[in-house]
Amino acid sequence: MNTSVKIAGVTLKNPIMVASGTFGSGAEYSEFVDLNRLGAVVTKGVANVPWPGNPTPRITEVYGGMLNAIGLQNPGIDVFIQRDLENLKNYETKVMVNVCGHSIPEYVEVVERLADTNADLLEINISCPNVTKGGITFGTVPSVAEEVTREVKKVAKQPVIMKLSPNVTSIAEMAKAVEAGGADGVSLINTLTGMQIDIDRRKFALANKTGGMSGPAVKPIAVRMVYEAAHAVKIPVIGMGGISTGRDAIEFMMAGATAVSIGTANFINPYATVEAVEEIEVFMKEHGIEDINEIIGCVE
Amino acid sequence: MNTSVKIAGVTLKNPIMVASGTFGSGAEYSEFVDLNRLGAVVTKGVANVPWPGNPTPRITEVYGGMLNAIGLQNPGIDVFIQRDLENLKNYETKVMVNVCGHSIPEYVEVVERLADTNADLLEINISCPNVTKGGITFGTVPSVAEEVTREVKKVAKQPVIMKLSPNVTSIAEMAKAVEAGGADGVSLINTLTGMQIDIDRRKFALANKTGGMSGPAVKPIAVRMVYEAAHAVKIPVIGMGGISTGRDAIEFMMAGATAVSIGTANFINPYATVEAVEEIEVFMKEHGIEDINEIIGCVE
Amino acid sequence: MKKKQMATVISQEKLIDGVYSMWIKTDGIAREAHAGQFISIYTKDKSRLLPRPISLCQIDKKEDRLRIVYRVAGAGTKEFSNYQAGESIAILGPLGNGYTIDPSKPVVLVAGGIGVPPIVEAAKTAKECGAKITIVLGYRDQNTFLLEELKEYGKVVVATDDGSLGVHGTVIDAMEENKIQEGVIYACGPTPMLKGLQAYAEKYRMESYLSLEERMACGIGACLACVVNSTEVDHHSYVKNKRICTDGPVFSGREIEF
Amino acid sequence: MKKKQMATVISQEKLIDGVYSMWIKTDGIAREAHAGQFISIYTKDKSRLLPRPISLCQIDKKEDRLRIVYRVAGAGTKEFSNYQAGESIAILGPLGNGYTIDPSKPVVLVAGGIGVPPIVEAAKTAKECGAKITIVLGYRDQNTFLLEELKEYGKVVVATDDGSLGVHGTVIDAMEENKIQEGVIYACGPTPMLKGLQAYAEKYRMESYLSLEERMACGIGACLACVVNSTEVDHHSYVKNKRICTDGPVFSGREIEF
Ligand SMILES: Cc1cc2nc3c(=O)[nH]c(=O)nc-3n(C[C@H](O)[C@H](O)[C@H](O)COP(=O)(O)OP(=O)(O)OC[C@H]3O[C@@H](n4cnc5c(N)ncnc54)[C@H](O)[C@@H]3O)c2cc1C
Ligand SMILES: Cc1cc2nc3c(=O)[nH]c(=O)nc-3n(C[C@H](O)[C@H](O)[C@H](O)COP(=O)(O)OP(=O)(O)OC[C@H]3O[C@@H](n4cnc5c(N)ncnc54)[C@H](O)[C@@H]3O)c2cc1C
Ligand SMILES: Cc1cc2nc3c(=O)[nH]c(=O)nc-3n(C[C@H](O)[C@H](O)[C@H](O)COP(=O)(O)O)c2cc1C
Ligand SMILES: Cc1cc2nc3c(=O)[nH]c(=O)nc-3n(C[C@H](O)[C@H](O)[C@H](O)COP(=O)(O)O)c2cc1C
Ligand code: FES
Ligand code: FES
Repeated sequence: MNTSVKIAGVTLKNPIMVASGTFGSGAEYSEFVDLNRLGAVVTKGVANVPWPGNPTPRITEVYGGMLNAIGLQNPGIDVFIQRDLENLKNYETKVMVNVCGHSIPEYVEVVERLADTNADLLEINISCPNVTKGGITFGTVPSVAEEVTREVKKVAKQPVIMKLSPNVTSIAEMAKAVEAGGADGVSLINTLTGMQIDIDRRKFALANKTGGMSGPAVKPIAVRMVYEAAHAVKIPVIGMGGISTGRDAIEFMMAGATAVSIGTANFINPYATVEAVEEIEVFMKEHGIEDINEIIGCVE
Repeated sequence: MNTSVKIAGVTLKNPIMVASGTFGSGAEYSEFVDLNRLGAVVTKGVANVPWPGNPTPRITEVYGGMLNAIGLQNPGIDVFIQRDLENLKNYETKVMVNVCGHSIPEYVEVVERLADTNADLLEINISCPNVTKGGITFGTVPSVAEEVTREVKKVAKQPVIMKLSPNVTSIAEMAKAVEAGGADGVSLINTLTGMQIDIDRRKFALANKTGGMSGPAVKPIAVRMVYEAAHAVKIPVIGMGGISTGRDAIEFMMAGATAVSIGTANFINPYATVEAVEEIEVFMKEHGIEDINEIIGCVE
Repeated sequence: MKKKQMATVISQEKLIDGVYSMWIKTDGIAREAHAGQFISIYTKDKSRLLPRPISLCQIDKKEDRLRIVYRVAGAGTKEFSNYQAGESIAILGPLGNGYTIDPSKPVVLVAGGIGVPPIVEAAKTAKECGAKITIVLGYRDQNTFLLEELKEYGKVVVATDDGSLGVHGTVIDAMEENKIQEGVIYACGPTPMLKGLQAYAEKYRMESYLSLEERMACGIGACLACVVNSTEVDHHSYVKNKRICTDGPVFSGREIEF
Repeated sequence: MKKKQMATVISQEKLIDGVYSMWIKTDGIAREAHAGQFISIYTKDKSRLLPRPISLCQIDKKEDRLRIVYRVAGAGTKEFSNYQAGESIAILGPLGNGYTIDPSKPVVLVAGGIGVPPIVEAAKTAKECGAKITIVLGYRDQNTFLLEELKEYGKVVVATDDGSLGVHGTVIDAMEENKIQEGVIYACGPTPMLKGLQAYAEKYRMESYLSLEERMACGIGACLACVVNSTEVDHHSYVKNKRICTDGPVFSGREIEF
């Protein structure tokens, strides 16, 4: 039985990755799961310098999920390489580094610094606020997303996965734009922008007013977008958004994802990732699937 | 204590309406609730001629909600006026008629036919498939939405509420476009496009592949969009998307909605609307709110 | 009148693997219900919000109690199977039109698999009217349920897919073999079976009343989720789409185009 | 080691209106826990997915049992209050750093409202070390809870908002009045109280250890939801944002900028 999949030339032992920002850099969850069991560890977004993130409250709970406005707090690329990437050398799993920035030069700087590290894949988060364009995100305008991709690709030594925002009219257009920019793959979905109001106190639940929605509640939207993106581009798609179990993972793969990430579900069940790996194997046995690659995009 | 609100000159006795398509034309639910208790009844989308809708399965359940692909089955404007609008004359509640079409002339035809009826408000559903533009919806391109609005306004005798699709990059742009087209109000959100796959059968859960997501799971996205739309335009906003209770309704009003619609919650609790009316009154008493209009957009 | 109300589980019993029987005490719903109607049952697990439609297997009007028999098909019915006596559950009903038994003609009750339950109340009703009753039941194998109970109401013919009991084949095979060619068919079961019965009825010029299934949201005719293609225009949208929850679930075989 | 596991409710008791005490049997979590740590409890209602952080009020290592005392603040804690003995619940723990009691100096335990529970285990620990213990408790009114139990561990001073018991005012007022100006403060309570204690400790050059609260998702330091501004850079992001769930919940008063 083969569970390994290939993303832009990088072989993952299985399609289960973690979603950036929900798993730190793996250290905290290594107390619960054997990181060697994962297809890849995807690290929290890292910028060229430390980012302090947003004021609290940074999260709130919603029906079937949560809103977060962490604001991409991170220690910056220096500490990240020395401490977090170094620690991940102890595991036999692939590493995808999630990169954030306020401007194209910031993205480029981080990607350059990652060149000679043990990062296997780069995931470029274009849902960050774009200071040069007055705070709109890079990820909602196809031409801007294409430009980021192109500039990053110029300096990247590793395959570049562009992480798409779901807050767009056409995810297919966005996927095509980054493919045109030279992306080696796309990952989606990032969080859906949401809001919650505490009506008794007449205040926003989050200090940031809005937050990104994630968790089981967003799954149907994510599956639809993965399907649309997979049908729009030739590069591989990494699916995420509300995946809690191996069966959820298979749903995304049948929609067209080559690999998947588990995010919010880690908070609900710290063992979610390894349990998903096991559940996929059970499903394959039950359905006589020899090679997991058979099911990728099998529902047309 | 005043619970009445005004939408484009039409006074509703309270802000609780029903969401189009979830309440038929009121007849079925009148066995459960006294329609006289509602701010308005909003009827199922009606076209110039009968529409057969989509093949089954038309619905499926998702975490905290459902997907539907009814496909706007309706009896056409003739039967609708004779039977459904006629029946609503028996109640002391306002009537908002939801209108659908495949092309601008189809919308215009329905709106013209409604001119001398007891319809108090028209709600134009621009999430319908647009045959003249190859199936994309009218509601995702600002200029197209503006054009529909303008043409409908030319012939409409009643105030025109444009119902916006949430499947867009900027709901504020869409709201501004229909305001520029002359809309008297906007209502939002329509359903979010989603997909579900039955992995054991390797089939889409819906015959139509995709369906519109509704129910409590979409509420945070709807609240955010209502807030954004209310801050983008001067015309009133009718909020909906996942409202189940009076407290949910108040959350939408604090975000900027003048009135709200309850949709999927009717399927979960057929008494949801009247219970919401009561809960709003309780909240107002508890918080010493004299006039419900005080809370509209009170959280900035 | 339809209502949503809290009901109380009186008893729960496993009939065979995966099939359960539950009696519930209602607050008036049982009193107003009749054979072939259904109720919708809400789950408690809040990840699932739509209620599950389940047919009435027995109606005890006097005691205001209902019996349902159901198969564990997914998480919702799995939850139901864990309910204990005394548990409070939310139900909506009575829903649908139900069977109208014509006692002047031989009554042929046909059911397959989890379509068997509503046939019990239909048989009781037919017997009360003094009708002549034949019952044809299809099961996967010899693990039958409700079979013994149904024998009280008339002659029972059984078919099993694997031949381990009765006729080896479908209910249609059993009917052919037993030359059941007269009277009115009242049926419930999987779509292929109902389709076969529709053809069977036409062949022998019998009337047939078939109970259909479709995914439902409202259960009361408002959402248009649960339609089936009909030969004549429906009286809701005039587009040949009848609503199973209100125009049905029981339809004349002649009304339906599968 | 932190783990998620199923635990069993041993007993549930209402202390005062809206405040409950629950003993639970764990599978090793209690054995590894100490004063000031917390567990996160998952609700069963699937509309809510994140676990609720609740402090350990008592730890019985021998019997592998934990006691929590909690206020019904919303739907999650409301659900907890309905649990009966025997109920199986999912918990994550032990979480956080907890109090490190220095027995060589007078121990001043200060708590307000629903901050009182963790002080019980802290008092027990301090007493076991033979420390000199003073306990200052703030309540809204005379409807106190855990007060009698705490009297076993040392001198107790009470303040109430409405003056119905003890000093009329805050715990700070009570401390000023009782001239508690020596030793180390170990505190838990609402943010304004902790802020006041931070200033109080500075004023009298006392050390203080304050247990903070913030909304949490992971509870183990991975998501960065639960930060508090710190005077020095934190060792995660080097941005003066310490994580309450792992760097805390107990911080030296000097570490924190409210
Ligand atoms: C009028 C009517 C009467 C019914 N009577 C009975 C009965 O007496 N006993 C019984 O065991 N079952 C009956 N059913 C079927 C029953 O409603 C479904 O098995 C149940 O809803 C499944 O819920 P679940 O949460 O367990 O499974 P889910 O996880 O929701 O679904 C499991 C499987 O069941 C199918 N399913 C889901 N909803 C429906 C639905 N509304 N109708 C048909 N299939 C569905 C799905 O396609 C899926 O493959 C009836 C259905 C209808 C429409
Ligand atoms: C480390 C820690 C230890 C705690 N120990 C205790 C304890 O021993 N006893 C006790 O009664 N409570 C304790 N709390 C607070 C408790 O976690 C919240 O009251 C609980 O999560 C509310 O859940 P709910 O579903 O009932 O309410 P919700 O409906 O989720 O919220 C109700 C109110 O509680 C607030 N709230 C929600 N989550 C948190 C949170 N994580 N922290 C603080 N406030 C929150 C919200 O702002 C809201 O106003 C502790 C919190 C933390 C962070
Ligand atoms: C607390 C939190 C922090 C996140 N941080 C990041 C981040 O740093 N970079 C990024 O690209 N996505 C980030 N995300 C988005 C997730 O990686 C993922 O795309 C999203 O949560 C949907 O998946 P899920 O529903 O499985 O959580 C974050 C999500 C959460 C909940
Ligand atoms: C079964 C169903 C049918 C619907 N039909 C229509 C329709 O005909 N016209 C329309 O504008 N919106 C239609 N909607 C969208 C609702 O009016 C509403 O915008 C949406 O469901 C969000 O609200 P909710 O979460 O409260 O259901 C339909 C929704 C559902 C669930
Ligand atoms: S289920 Fe809504 S019309 Fe039948
Ligand atoms: S709750 Fe996740 S870091 Fe503290």
